Amino acid sequence: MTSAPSLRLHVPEPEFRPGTKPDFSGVTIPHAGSVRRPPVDTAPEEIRDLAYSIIRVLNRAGEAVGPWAGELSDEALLAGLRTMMKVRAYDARMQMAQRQGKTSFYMQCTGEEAIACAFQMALEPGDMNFPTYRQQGLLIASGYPLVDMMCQIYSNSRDPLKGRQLPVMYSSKAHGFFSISGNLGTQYPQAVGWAMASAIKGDTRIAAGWIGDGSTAESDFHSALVFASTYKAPVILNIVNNQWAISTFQGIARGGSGTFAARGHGFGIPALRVDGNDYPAVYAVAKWAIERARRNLGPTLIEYVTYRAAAHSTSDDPSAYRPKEESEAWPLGDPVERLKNHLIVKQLWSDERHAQAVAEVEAEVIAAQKEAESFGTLHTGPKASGRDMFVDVFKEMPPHLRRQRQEAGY
Amino acid sequence: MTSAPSLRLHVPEPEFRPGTKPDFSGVTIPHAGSVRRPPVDTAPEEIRDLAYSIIRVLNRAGEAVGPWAGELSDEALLAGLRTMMKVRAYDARMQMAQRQGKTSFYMQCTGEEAIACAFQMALEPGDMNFPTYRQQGLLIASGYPLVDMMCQIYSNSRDPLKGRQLPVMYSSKAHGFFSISGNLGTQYPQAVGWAMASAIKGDTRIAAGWIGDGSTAESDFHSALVFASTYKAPVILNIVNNQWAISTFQGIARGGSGTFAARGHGFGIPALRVDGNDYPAVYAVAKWAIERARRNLGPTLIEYVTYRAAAHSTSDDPSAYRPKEESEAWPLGDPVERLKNHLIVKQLWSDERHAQAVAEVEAEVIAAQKEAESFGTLHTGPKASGRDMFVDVFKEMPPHLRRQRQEAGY
Amino acid sequence: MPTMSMIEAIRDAHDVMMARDDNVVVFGEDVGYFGGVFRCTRGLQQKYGRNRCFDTPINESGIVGTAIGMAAYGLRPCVEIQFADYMYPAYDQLVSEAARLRHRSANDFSAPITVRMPTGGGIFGAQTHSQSPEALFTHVCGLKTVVPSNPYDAKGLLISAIETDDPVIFLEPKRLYNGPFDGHHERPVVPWSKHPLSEVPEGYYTVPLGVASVRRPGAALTVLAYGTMVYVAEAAAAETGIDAEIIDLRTLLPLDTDTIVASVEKTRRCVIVHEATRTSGFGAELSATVQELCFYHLEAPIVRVTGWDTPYPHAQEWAYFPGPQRVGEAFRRVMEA
Amino acid sequence: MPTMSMIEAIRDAHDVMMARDDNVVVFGEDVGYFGGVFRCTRGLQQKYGRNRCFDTPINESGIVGTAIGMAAYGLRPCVEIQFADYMYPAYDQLVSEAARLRHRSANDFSAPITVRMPTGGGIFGAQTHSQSPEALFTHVCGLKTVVPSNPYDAKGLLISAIETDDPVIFLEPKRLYNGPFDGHHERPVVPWSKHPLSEVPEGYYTVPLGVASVRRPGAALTVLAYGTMVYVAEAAAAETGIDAEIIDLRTLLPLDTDTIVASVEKTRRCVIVHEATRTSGFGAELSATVQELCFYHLEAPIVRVTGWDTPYPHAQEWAYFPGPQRVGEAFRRVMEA
Ligand SMILES: Cc1ncc(C[n+]2csc(CCOP(=O)(O)OP(=O)(O)O)c2C)c(N)n1
Ligand SMILES: Cc1ncc(C[n+]2csc(CCOP(=O)(O)OP(=O)(O)O)c2C)c(N)n1
Ligand SMILES: [Mg+2]
Ligand SMILES: [Mg+2]
Repeated sequence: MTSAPSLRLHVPEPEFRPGTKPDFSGVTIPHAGSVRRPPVDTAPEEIRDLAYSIIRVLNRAGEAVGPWAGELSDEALLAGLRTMMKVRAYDARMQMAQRQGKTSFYMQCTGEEAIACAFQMALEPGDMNFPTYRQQGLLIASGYPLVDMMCQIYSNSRDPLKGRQLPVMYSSKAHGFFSISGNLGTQYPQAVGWAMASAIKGDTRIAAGWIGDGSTAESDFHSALVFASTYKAPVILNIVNNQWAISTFQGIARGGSGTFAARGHGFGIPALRVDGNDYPAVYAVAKWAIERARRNLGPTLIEYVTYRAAAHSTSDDPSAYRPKEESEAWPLGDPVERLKNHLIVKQLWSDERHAQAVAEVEAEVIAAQKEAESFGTLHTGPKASGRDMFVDVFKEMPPHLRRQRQEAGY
Repeated sequence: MTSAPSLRLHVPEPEFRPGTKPDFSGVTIPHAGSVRRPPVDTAPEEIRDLAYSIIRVLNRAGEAVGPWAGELSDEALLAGLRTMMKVRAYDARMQMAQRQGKTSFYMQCTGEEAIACAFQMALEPGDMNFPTYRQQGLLIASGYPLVDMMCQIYSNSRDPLKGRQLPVMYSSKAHGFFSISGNLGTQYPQAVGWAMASAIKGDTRIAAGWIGDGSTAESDFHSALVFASTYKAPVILNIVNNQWAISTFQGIARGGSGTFAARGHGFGIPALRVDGNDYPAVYAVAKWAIERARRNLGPTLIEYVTYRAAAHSTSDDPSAYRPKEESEAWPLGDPVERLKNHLIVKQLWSDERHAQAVAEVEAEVIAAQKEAESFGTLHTGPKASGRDMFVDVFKEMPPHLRRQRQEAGY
Repeated sequence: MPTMSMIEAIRDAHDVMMARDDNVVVFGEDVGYFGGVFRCTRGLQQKYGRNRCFDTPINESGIVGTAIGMAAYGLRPCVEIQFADYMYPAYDQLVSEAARLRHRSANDFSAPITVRMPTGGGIFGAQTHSQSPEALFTHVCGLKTVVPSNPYDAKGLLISAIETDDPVIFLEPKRLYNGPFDGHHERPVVPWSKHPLSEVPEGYYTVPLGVASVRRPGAALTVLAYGTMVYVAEAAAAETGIDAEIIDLRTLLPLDTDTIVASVEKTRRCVIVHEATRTSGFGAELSATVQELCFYHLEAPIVRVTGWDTPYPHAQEWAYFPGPQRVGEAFRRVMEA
Repeated sequence: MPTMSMIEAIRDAHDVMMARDDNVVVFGEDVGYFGGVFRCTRGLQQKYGRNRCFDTPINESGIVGTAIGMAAYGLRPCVEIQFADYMYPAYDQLVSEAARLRHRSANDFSAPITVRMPTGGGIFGAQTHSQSPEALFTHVCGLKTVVPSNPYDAKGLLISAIETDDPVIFLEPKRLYNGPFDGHHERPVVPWSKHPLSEVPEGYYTVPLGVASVRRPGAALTVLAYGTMVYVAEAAAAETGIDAEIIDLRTLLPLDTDTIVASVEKTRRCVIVHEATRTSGFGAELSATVQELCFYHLEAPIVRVTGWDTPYPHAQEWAYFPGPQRVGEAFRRVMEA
């Protein structure tokens, strides 16, 4: 085979890097309303096309169209808008608090609000999310108090996690929000296990796992799909494809598969791809998948197509690896703007009421922040205690930890 | 949602267990010659059907038919038969040697001989296999001396691996056979890495990874597919689906995906499914995939449908978990018998010559065994030295190991 | 009282707990229909159904990861890793998840799982069927680590482990499954039925975690051992005639330092024995602890007898295994020091 | 001579080796275009091309697994795990594969890979950006483990690591990336440019693996430390006025026992300092070794000052970190014993 050509390594690169002008005009986005809506008990092999398209409801004119439209009442839509606005205002304040030195770290979900907010509305009480660090929308939509969230961010004397965890690593069983891990992907098989447990007990509650585009490359993604596929676990496996994993574009994790949703096909798991910036579309797809799970039809994989509009975290500066204008150029728009426009088109909303709502939401967040700060911030005021560090390592403190706590002077 | 039904766990079970009569008459096996043969540069999305069918060449009448036939010369077919016979004779002798207490452990590949033997014939010198413990056929087909293999099985004074490794965990770089690991799946990303290295260096050599049906569930299977897909590594990813993983039937690893080949679809990796007991079919499919890799078209996934006719290993007794008759009832037949019949149909072979060849091969294996045993067996005769245990932990022995070796008295 | 092998005792512990508590579920590779490659879960699927005992895909991270999810739901999974050598793919779920969950969620969630794994060598299993990774668990805060050495303890400790609200690593010395083993591989195997600790009560009883057992009282030196090495130490004591006090640690974490200190203060000499590789093995922690707590009582250096810092070899298994001769030599060395 | 931060020194070591040896390839998460979240590989892709330095999918087992395959082919991969806390998914490939390959294949194949990972706390990174898992590597025969404490050593040791024919775990104390850190978090940070060991020669030079460095000669007691703890020990010596001999181990395995023994025989007292959790930490091995080799010279119990056996907390970071006060107290305790 001396005639064989030299092999070459193929290293995918994003189309645009700093210094180039992002232009997505070549990207085809399916029209809103153009993707069919199969019955929830359709065999997975009959809906493979849904992993290669994008389910959309809101069209450019701001109308909700097609078979996935019409799932939400006017009140629900208005509530959804408000929740997204709250998430955005919360992010803005906490980002600023970090910049002011009130905490060490923060992560925004700017541009991705519709996904968590709409999904949470589709769940029932008792269902359990296994989230990543970018699903604060689940907590806010579930009514978890902003003050508690902020106290976690500040690691203060009222921090529900007692100062132990990195900011944003919330936990609230009561709100169906599993303790966030810093290790990517581990929550995915855990979600499957929780769902299996529910099935073992003959319960009706279901689980939802969350993962980022980049993290689908982690091995635990596979573990989760294998177990979910084999035991037909009542779980929704959500992939938030926000195009970036820190500085790495989604093509590095995705490789040759075209979409992340397609990963489900290797497992016979129905896979849907949805416009993640389209609140009604996210809600409708979530409902569809949740009904499948609840009817014991097994897992569903959902890829949400969105864009990480902000930096990865407060430790990151994206201008080093992607054009500043890319977010603006991104063709699926902003979820808050799009739902707002839809409501205006429906004559349920106006620019004036929106401006007023912005102010109200901000006031609410600021009030919560004041209250939270009265319990301390990372470096000032009351604090989580060093004594607490030794608690909860085990259910009961064993002798060696008691000795160490004493040695530490607590 | 109080109206939701109780969830139930779905635990797949094989159709037949001890005490039931295996009957595969309901299983549809595509006719030999019925599956199309696309050009090697076909886009993966255009050949998804090939992951759900079975490529076959030898029909019931023993003829080689269809678009995948005709790849092998008469001499190559005769050589292939002989290699498979040698593997089978070797397995039988080593199995017996274990029963005689000459070694601790052995693993046969009975019924699966065609896969490794035909695949190896499709490779070029310099290519590298990353095998599992059931690909002794690769070594034998590559001309690795039987005596060396046996010395490894016996952990004797001529054991190329110096008594360190469990029997069957061969290694021979010179024969394109990577050191076998006891840990399932680890070799799969290593194969991809080797292939990437070849691409990085502008080489022409390619790699082949091997894995069992059960082991596709391991996380490293995912790591390998992710990296292979992203960097378009020149690698063949082989899955030997012999229906069983110790006592566990393939449905537990496979879940709802229908086939193991389908796993490739989640990654945009072309996936073929082939009759693993059909020597010419295995060869043709291997050639096709190897050409793709060599032409820098990227990875290919191949599922070989076969049956583990013997026990998992000498530590296993399959009658505890599957019907004894299942192997006989298995619809794809025996690879040696099928190639033999084909050669008889082609008038290149006869029952008499076969019987003679059986005797020749057995004599060859027995002669090798005699020679190997002259260098010792596990419990008698010359042995690998205890001193050797300390060598090769590092390239050069560090002081603490020198001290330990001394303490050990070597 | 019935006598049981260690395998039977472990099977029985499962049976008792599955009968007592509907939330106990058992799974792992080959664990369901077949009952495990060492048969420790034999018959449980048949008795309790596929919902409570089932085979899993070969994915250790998935086994532990789903177990954690189930535990967070409220179940008490007891899972098997087929060999301790194959726990590495699950190590992230064990270390970063099971061990940390209660702490990081401030008791909002917890992971009361038991992870059983056959451990140790002596069966010609070579490097990937012989490892003793206990030190890789004792370094991880939040995990409890248990190593039984006999049927009675195995059943009682496993019941305690399943009932414990913390994740427990349960290491089963496979060389002890069918009989006590003193390292004399050249002699015929003695079955459990000849050993008093194979008398295992029926039904429920516990052996508490965190409590060591003095297996042989003695005055000359203290031996800290666990699992197979308890019998090796007994053989060495018998063969050297040295009056060793042999402590079977049973639980490595939390460690019963009271029993250890009392013994070393009495004997003033200490030998530590384990099968794992020496460097950074659990013997290092034992040595450091004894030195810290008993420095002024020690009359001789603490000696570690361990596996060598090499992979566990196949043919040279008995050159690797810290057998009675090596342990006996250490006894002599410590007595002469 | 140019002064460099530790980040710059590490980047420079890559650059030197990539220029000298075509077989050196560098990859990991965010390592390519962006140059790593700590910027240790900045500019290498631009200089050497995407073939030699590239971003990978987020799969640590894949990173190490492909590196092993490449090394088996003949390359010398130097890969980054973004934080040591994220090495667990790669642990199987490191332990079962990289560490064992040469031995199990009787030198037919080997895995000369370097696996870099930022380690340690002190940056409010909480439990998953602060861990020091060195003991999980030192227990694994076949791996070498290196922890540099300054720019000069970092460059010279990294070059040695890449050239070594064995797999090397290269732990980079992230708290030292931009300046020496003595644990006084309340004081302003001193940049590397003010420290003599930031004078880093241009081009190729090596610091050998397996050789410790006496960073402060002293007569009163021996301190065994590495990484960040070297500076904490220096601060403790300055603040207590105790004439400590501070040994920067630099390589944990193979360990430079000669230097350690010479010092302890001289000072007759020993304090061991590390940031990792105490139980089964590398300090246990150091303590056991010193006790074995210097028993008759020791006048006081060896003391370990370490992180507590808890996850590394966020807000209580400085209560966890073994700072100069705790280390100083240990000095006093050892002197008074
Ligand atoms: C096991 C592990 N490896 C690496 C990291 C470091 N890390 C944190 S976030 C991140 C990127 C994740 O990207 P993606 O999954 O796309 O989620 P996104 O941040 O875009 O929401 C990386 C590499 C980690 N936390 N855990
Ligand atoms: C990581 C790991 N987990 C478990 C095992 C134990 N084990 C050895 S072979 C085997 C079954 C593998 O089945 P399969 O992949 O189908 O290959 P086959 O034996 O059928 O060729 C198992 C579970 C192992 N060797 N490594
Ligand atoms: Mg992302
Ligand atoms: Mg199989």
